[in-house]
Amino acid sequence: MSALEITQLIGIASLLIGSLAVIFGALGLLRLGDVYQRMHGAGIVDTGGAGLILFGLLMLSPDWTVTVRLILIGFILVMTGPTATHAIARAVRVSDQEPDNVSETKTKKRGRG
Amino acid sequence: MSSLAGQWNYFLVIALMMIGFYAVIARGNMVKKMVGLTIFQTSVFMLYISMGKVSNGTAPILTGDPQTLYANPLPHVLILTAIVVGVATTAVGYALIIRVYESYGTIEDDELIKMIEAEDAEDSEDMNGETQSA
Amino acid sequence: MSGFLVNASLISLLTLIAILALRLHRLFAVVMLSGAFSLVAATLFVVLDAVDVAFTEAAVGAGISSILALATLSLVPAEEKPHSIAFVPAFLALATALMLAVAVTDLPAFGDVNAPIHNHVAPEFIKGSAEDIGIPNVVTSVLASYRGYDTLGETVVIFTAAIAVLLVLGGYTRPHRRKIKSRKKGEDKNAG
Amino acid sequence: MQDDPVIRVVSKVMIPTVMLFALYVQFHGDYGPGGGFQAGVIFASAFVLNAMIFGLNRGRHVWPANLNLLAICAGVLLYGLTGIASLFLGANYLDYDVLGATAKSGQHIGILLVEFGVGLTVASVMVALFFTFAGRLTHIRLMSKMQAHEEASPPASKTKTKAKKAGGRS
Repeated sequence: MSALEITQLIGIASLLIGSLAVIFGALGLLRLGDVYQRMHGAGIVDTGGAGLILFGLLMLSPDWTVTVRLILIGFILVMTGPTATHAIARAVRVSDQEPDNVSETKTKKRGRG
Repeated sequence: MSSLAGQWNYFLVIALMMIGFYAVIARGNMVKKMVGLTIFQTSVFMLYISMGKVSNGTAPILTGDPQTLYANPLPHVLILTAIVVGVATTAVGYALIIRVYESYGTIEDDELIKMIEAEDAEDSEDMNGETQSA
Repeated sequence: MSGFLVNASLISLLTLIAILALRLHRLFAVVMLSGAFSLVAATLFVVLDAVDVAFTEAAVGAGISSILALATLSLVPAEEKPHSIAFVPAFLALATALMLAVAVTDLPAFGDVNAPIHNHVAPEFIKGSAEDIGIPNVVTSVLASYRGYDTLGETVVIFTAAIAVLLVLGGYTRPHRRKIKSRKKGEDKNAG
Repeated sequence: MQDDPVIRVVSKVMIPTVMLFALYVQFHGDYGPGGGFQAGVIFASAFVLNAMIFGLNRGRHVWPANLNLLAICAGVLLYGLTGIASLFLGANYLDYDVLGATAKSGQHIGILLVEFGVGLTVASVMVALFFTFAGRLTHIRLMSKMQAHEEASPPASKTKTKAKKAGGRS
C-alpha cells in the first residue's frame, strides 16, 4: 500500500468518525437535560466533529492552496467554538439559571450511605 | 408523468413556501409574522435558484475549459441583491413593530384591532357629544 | 439520484425547522430557528451551484438578520399568545399550494440544459465575461456591469430602508442632547 | 461582557481577522465568490461584535454616527458618480469601457469602484441599523428626561439636571 493510499484511508476514516461525532453531539443536544448538560453535546460537535472532518479534508486535499485554507478555517474554528460555548455558559450563569440538581442529590445519597 | 418526476424540487419548495405563507396570514404575533415572511422569502429565493441549476454543471466561475457547463448566473445576481434588500426591509418591519408596541403595549393582532376599534368608538362619541352641545 | 437525495433531505430539514418555528411560542427560540433556517438554506444554495448566494445568505440571514430580530425582542414581549390552528388560512394556504403545483408542472424539468432560461441571455453573459470584461466570476460581472442599473436601484433601496429605520426609531445621531445643552445655555442667559 | 477575559482576548484576535476577511471578500470578488454585498455585511459584523462585547458607547466611539451617515451617502454617491464619469467621457451611463485605457481595464476599474460603493453602503447601513435598534432604550430614556426637563419650571429643572449630570459623571 503506497503512502498516498494510506493518507486517503486515514482521511476517509476521520471523515466518518467526525460525522458520527456530529450525530452523537446532536443527539446529546436533543436528549440531555438542562443547558449545562446540553453544552457538552454542543462541545462534541464543535471540537470532535468539526475538527475530525477538517483533519480528514486536510488528508484528502489535492492542492496546497486548499490546505492553507483548511488550516485557516481550523484556526478560526479553534478560536470561536470554545469561546461561543463559554459565552453561552456565562449568559446562562448571569441569567441565574441554576443547574438541575442531579449531582447534588447523588452526593447526598452517597453521604447517607 | 415524466415531467412530474423532473420537477420534484419545485414541489418541495412550494411546500416550504406555504408554511411561511400560513405563518404570515394565520399568526397574530407580529414578530412571528416577520419570521414567517423570512421563510416565505427564502423559499422564493430557492425557487429562483432551482431554475438556474444545470445538471452536471458547476458554479458560474469560469474555469477556462470550454466544455464546462455553468449554472445560470442571472437568477444568482437577482437573488444576491434581493437577500440584502430583504434584510434591510425586514429591519423597517421590526422598527415599525417596536413603535407599535411602544404606543399600544401589545404586538398581537387581535388585541390591537380591539384597541383601535375602542379608540374609534370613543372618538365618534366625542364627535357626537360636540355636535349635540353645539 | 444522489442530487435528489441531498436536495430532498435538505429541504425536508428546512420544512422541519419551519414547522417547529411555527409551533413554538417562545419568540427567542423562533428567532434562533430562523437563523438555523437561513444556514441550512445556504447549504442548499451551495448544492444548487449558487456559491455567491449561499455566501450572502449565510452572512446576512444567519448573522445580521438574527441580531436585528434579537435586538427587537429585547424591546417587545418575547412570548406569543397561544393560538389554535386557524382553518381558513390553512385552507387558503393549501389552495394556493395546489394552484402553484399545477402551475409548476408547466415549467421545464429541474436541471434541464435546454430550458429557455439557459438559452436566452445567460450564454452571452458567460461568453462576454471572459472576452469583454475579463473577470472569471460571472456573477460579479453581471452584477456590477451588465445589470449595473439593477444593482444601483438595489443599493438605493438599502439606503432608503436605512433612512426609514433611522426616522422611525431615531436617536442614532442624538441631536437632542445638543438641543438640551443649547436650551440650558438660553435659560442661563435668561436667568442672568 | 467586557469583564470576561476569555471573550475579550478572543475578540481582540477575531475582530481584525473578520475585517481582513471582509477586505479579502471585497477585492477577491472578481475571481471567487464574494463582492460588495457580502463584504459589507461581514465588515459590519466586526463592528457589531465590538459593540456587543465592549458596550454600545465604546462601539459608537469607534465608528461615530455622523461619519457613518456620511459613509452611507458616500457609497451610493460613489456608485452614481461612476456612472456620471462614464457619461462625461462620452459613453452611456454606467458603461465602464471608457474609464480605462482599454475596454477591459475600464471594466475592471468600473467594477472595482461600483463594488466598493456597494460595500461601503451595505457596511454602514448594517452598522447604523444595529446601533439604532440597540440604542432604542437609551434614546427613550433621554427623550423622557428631556420631557421632564421641559415640563418642570425652568429654575427648578436647571438645578435638577445639573445634579443628575454630576451624579452620572461621577
